[in-house]
Amino acid sequence: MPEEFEPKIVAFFCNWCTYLAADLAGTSRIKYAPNAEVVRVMCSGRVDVQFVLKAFAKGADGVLIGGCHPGDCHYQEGNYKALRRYRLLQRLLRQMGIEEERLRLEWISAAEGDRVRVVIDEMVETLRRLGPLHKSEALMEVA
Amino acid sequence: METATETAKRRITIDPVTRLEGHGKIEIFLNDKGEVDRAYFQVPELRGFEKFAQGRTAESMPQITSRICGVCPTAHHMASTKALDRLYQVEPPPVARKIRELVYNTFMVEDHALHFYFLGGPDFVVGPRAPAQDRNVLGVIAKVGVETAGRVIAMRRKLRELVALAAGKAVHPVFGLPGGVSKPLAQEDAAQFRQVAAEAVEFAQFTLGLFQKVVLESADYVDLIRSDLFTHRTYYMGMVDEQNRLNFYDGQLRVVAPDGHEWTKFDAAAYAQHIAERCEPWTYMKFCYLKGIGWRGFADGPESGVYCVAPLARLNAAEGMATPLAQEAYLQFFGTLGKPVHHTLANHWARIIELLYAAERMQQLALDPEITDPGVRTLATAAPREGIGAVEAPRGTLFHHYQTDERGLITRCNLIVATQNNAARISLGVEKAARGLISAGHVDDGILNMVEMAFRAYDPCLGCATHALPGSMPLVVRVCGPNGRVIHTLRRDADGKIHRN
Amino acid sequence: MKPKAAFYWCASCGGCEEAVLDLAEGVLDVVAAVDIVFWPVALDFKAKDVEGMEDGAIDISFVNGAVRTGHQLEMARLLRRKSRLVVAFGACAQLGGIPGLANLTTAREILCEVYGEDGPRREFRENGHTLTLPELFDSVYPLNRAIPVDYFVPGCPPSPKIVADALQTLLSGVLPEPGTVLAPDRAMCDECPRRDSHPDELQFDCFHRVQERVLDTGACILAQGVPCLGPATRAGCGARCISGNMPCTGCFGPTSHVRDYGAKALCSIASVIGASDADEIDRMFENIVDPVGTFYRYSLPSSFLERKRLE
Amino acid sequence: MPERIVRIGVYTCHCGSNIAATVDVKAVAEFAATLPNVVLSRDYKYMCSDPGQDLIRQDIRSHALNRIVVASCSPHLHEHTFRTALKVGGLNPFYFHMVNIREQASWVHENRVQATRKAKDLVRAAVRRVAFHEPLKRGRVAIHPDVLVLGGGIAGIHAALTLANAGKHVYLVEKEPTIGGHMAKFDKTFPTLDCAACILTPKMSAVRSHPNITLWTYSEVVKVDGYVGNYKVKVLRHPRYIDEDLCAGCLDCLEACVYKQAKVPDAFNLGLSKRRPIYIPFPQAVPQVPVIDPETCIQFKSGKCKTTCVDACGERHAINLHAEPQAHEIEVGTVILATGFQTFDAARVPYYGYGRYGNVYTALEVERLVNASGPTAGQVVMRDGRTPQTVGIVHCVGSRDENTHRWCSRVCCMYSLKLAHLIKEHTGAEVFDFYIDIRTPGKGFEEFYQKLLNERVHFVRGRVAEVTDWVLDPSEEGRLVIRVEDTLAGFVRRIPVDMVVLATGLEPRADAPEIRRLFNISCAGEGFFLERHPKLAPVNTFTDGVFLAGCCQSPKDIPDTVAQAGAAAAEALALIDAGYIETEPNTAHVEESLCCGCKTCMSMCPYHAVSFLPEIYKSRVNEVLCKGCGTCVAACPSGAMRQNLFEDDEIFAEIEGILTNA
Repeated sequence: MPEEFEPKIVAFFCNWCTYLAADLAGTSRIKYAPNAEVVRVMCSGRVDVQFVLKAFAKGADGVLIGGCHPGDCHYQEGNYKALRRYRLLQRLLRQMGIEEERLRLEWISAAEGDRVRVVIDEMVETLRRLGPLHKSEALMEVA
Repeated sequence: METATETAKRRITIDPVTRLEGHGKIEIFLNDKGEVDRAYFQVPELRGFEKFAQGRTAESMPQITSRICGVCPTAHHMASTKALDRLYQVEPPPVARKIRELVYNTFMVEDHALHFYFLGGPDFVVGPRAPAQDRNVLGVIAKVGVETAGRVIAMRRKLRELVALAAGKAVHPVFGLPGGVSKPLAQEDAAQFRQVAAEAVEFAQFTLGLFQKVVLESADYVDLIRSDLFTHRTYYMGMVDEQNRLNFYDGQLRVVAPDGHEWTKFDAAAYAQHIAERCEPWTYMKFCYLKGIGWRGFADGPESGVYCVAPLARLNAAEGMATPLAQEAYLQFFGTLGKPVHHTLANHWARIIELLYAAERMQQLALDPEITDPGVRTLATAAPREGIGAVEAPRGTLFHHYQTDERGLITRCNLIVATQNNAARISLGVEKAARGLISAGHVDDGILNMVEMAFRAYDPCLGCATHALPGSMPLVVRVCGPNGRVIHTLRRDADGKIHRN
Repeated sequence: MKPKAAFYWCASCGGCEEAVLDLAEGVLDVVAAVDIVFWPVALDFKAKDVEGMEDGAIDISFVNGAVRTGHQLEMARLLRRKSRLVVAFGACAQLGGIPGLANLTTAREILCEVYGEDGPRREFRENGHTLTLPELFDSVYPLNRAIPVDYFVPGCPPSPKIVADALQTLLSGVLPEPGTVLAPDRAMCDECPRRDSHPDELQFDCFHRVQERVLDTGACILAQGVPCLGPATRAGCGARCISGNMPCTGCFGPTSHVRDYGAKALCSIASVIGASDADEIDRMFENIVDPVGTFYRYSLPSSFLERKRLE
Repeated sequence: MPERIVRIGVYTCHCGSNIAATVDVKAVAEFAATLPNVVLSRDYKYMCSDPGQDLIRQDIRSHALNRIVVASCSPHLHEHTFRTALKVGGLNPFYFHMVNIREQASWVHENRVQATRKAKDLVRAAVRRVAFHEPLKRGRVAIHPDVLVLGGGIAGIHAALTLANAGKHVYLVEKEPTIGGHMAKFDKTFPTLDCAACILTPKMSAVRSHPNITLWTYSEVVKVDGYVGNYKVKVLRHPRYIDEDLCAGCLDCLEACVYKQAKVPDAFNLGLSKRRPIYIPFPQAVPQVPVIDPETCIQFKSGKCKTTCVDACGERHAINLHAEPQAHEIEVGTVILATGFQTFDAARVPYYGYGRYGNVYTALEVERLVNASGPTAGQVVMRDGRTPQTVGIVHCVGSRDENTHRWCSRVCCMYSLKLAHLIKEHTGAEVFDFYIDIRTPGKGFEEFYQKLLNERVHFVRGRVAEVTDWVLDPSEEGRLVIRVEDTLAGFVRRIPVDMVVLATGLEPRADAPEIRRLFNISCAGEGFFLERHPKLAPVNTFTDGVFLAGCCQSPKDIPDTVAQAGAAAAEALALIDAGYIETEPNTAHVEESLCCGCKTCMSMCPYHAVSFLPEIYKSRVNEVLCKGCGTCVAACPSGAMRQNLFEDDEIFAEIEGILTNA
């Protein structure tokens, strides 16, 4: 039953912007959905496409990548690398039957605590609508 | 849950585990009197290339479809590449056509040679009545001598090295592109082709000589070839050039009737108007027949659309060979057996004649001064839509048919592989052999071997597997009593030993 | 006493056997070195005999081809029980191979495509005769998803040198770490004859499809703007496709440090384009029209996602 | 080499009730105890407290722990604290991972069950991750002793002098032709009413004469490379066309200018006076060197000037009309940003009539009017030449306002009171202060307010609705009417005045985003530079070696600014005197056996930290240049590139941990 479905989101936040924004959301006591759990990386440029697919394969219903705004990357252009991978990955996901709303790349600066709430709440809503992403059941237990 | 009637039946399963679309299987059902009621030739596996080709890029098809068969990948690669020429409406430069045909004939020499020595060979060279455990490549070596065996192996190695040289890899080549090939042939490579081609011609002549010595000079063999058990009067199809001479790489497809007269001749692009495919609910193999005649079940004769491809069919469908030595052999072949030849086992002889042709053709092309021209590509400019390509694979005519969207992504893919053309004839051949050899439920080694020979003469690509050493197709016959319980199993396995239990 | 060896194939094309035959003169040595107790072509009736063997009676089993039918699954399990070592031989057994692209569809879709609505049936009865066809799984699986695998021999097919080295290693008695892929643990560029033409600054404003270009026969293919997966692909093939003047398509699979070949290859290729705005970027990727077929040509079943999502 | 047997200790913090209120800390701790490799799991009120850290130190010894997970607050707050605890406990500090269950759980979620579930997931992820951690060593980077101070206001001046007096060499770079900043414009300072010039100008000339200070006015930083301890900064010096070293400051050239009357609006006086094309911002300017403004100088515009200035300068030859901009590359170890603020543009609130009515002034303009050295020599005369009889001061213009800036600018109340006093003093006018709240939190502030009350300044509580010249009553004729709801009296009043003073607030400078990018720091929401921690690191930024002083960080008055400048200088000194800084070991490195030399990594690195070694055909990372973003690691197609603290194994383990029962 959809109302009982709690989407699970794995969020990769860059250390300098989005992770700080999440900290700010915390110190500002902004309330948002508890469905997203954060993996901290130094830069969105560290997010390997493998991480995203691993998350989907292990049962994440959505994956969120948070980086600094264009031009604001703490490492100058890591966020652009993230954007490039994201665009190509989206096309691969389409072929694999995974809706593009399940993967989001968001620019959230250290100042945008509330943006963290908006994005995560939105995403949770969308995922509730899309329902769970169950990947194909394992063929067999390995002996 | 078996029905009462079925439990009364007896079943024989001949299960040569084979390839291409998986493992071929022969089911023979006996009636209560132990006579053959019905024999089925089953292909129980399917890999769905036609489906997952959809969405792939057209240019990747020559490499993807070659994975249908690792024994004749070059055939698929080439048919696919020719389909791409048409898809992009681009004419390869002459040198590119020559390089393709050169590589293709090199591959034909290798494949035919291997078949004769490692697969067909044992039956004839060693002898059909020789003890089963000798009927394998080791037996061949014993008969023809170790250095000949060494020569066969070395020959194969050199030929495959040549393919790799020009096409990147021997198994699953990569050089085919719409409008040509990926790279020109270097001077030193051409020299190597010329040298090996000369050896190949010599080798082919030697093989033909060997065949004449051990087979044609033995009355038993000729009788065997002529025996009605292995004779089916069907239509024959093969690719021919402008003078109706046999060609593997390119040309029109010529179909001759059981009486040997040309029944029709068409461009590969028109295959769909002439060839129909039908599926039977009990096998994954689709059976081809001539649309113009129609399907009359698993039967031969001019009324039945069943037709045949591969060496014998190609010779029947052609009016001659494009190379001198092969032409001689061609004349001798029909001189001996009359034209057309309906004896399935004559395939072995026909194959060696083709072997000789391929070697000669290889030499012709290798000597062509133009073969090293650098201009091996015509770049496509037209938008892709639809393309059909065909070649003569070792085991018969092979069609690749693609449709794409404007970005060149495959939207529809239809493949007719050599053995599908033969499937109907193989089935009826198997059934005929079974009826002729099994009576009162009596089954013995002979039957196994005969059925095996009927089957293997086509070198069905399902039999590709048996190209592997030691090169003898194992068979099993399971005779089942009431309740389908196995009374006794009789089998001849890879090492040629007979087991009875 | 010679080690007992078994050969078996699941869903494969026969190219792996050809690869063994391509040892040419070497083949006879192999046949001489081992005692072949189980020959794949004989599988159906000999399966019974294999069952009769003691567990672990076979020293080493070479299995090529992916697992796609219940029958192949049984055989794989049987061989696992009876063998001390199981070697996944070739790309299909290791990664799923090109037939693994079938994981973009389902058994049903395949049957409909090939035969229309009423195609072959699992069980068919005709005047009292019953014929059965084995089940086709919806997905193709690499061997190690069916059974634990001790070693892997990569390649489609494995190159003769890789085969020779692998056999030598395995028969030598000094065994490598379980799970080892028996090929150099480096990317293909390492043995690429064109590696010196590889530029320091990789940066593209678009990619070309191989049929749109006449490729220079001496220069790095990736540098010519055609996606070549050499940098992501394990070495050992001898850069065969490159010498054919065609890009590497990744049949040797990833190195030991990469878990999902296609994901990593995509990640790497996507990193080296120039644009920074989304539309620009999309334009640059226009020519990568089939990402799955490009990056997962041989490895879809062994990827994290394994197959297209089943609705 | 990581230890064979992994023995993990997990510590879950209550943070008083900050975490415990929403997360069932006990449950989390009990859950952690059940996880693989966990030999000890505790919960404690304040893990960051000394007894909390002591727990870890003790347990490491008594339970032979070799991995530590602390579930508490953000690693940005206490990662360093706990790593140090490990170190003291005799364990490599990087055998540690921190779980953020406060900022990312207890503070942002309400549902206790879900918050607790999330906390457990995060702890599971950390436990899996930490098992892969390897012992790492921090690198050391030497600190170049020179310091760059950007901005020559009171903050920059004070910081520069403090450092220079401590014997460090300082480059003080100022955009304007003179240092002094906003303070130089003021007449008196609140609440003591001592003269701004008297306290500022001595410091200004001290800067000028200090041997350890290189003063570059009329200059800008255009490029910053490098990293803490080793910044390479490119400074562009605009030509003032008068050589600072040759000029004696006699100012003869000003007199000699062909412009007999000054015609150009004087920026320093906010356009309340005029200057010549060759000018000096104000008499006490430092350096005492005129500037030629090419925009207005005839010679520059037409080339047809007699250049009498040059003649006037005579053999000093200080004037060089062909001077070019000069670029200087300097190396510094630390940077102090003291770029200040700008005042709110009153024209943005048209209903207060600024720009429309000549007698509406901004506070800063009035600062100049009341200033003895100002355009009117301290006479408060309005644009129409009259002296005001009644003056209305409007507080919170561009502060505490949803439509402009929401923040309180902190200084407006006090400077409004100061101006009220000064205006009264200079004119005896009747003064009205229109305020929302009077904020006087500072030493002597409230007393000053009382003093003003006694001086009979009228305080009207209410946000002014508009300033208009629309006359409803003869008494309003020719005056400006201030409409305001007097929230104490409880009705709307119309108060006619001669002069209106708008107490404009403080806002980030327009070029703040540029500066932020140059120095790779962040801005807070309102646009002021973001400090590393509002309480524990108020002058630090997230970029090591870059410090903040003054109003570029947030509005503040002079005492606070000077205090912060001192603090920033002290932070810089601490680094310099230590001689080195320890760097995070989260750099990338190449596993050479795997590297095939495809060079993908090289095009990834903006810092050129990756070089290629042709002889071995492998890439190599310069760990000093590497800033540890990990972009090359993700891009490396063969997995040969790796990153300390962010290894694939560690991140995959974390992902699996999060999703284990998903």
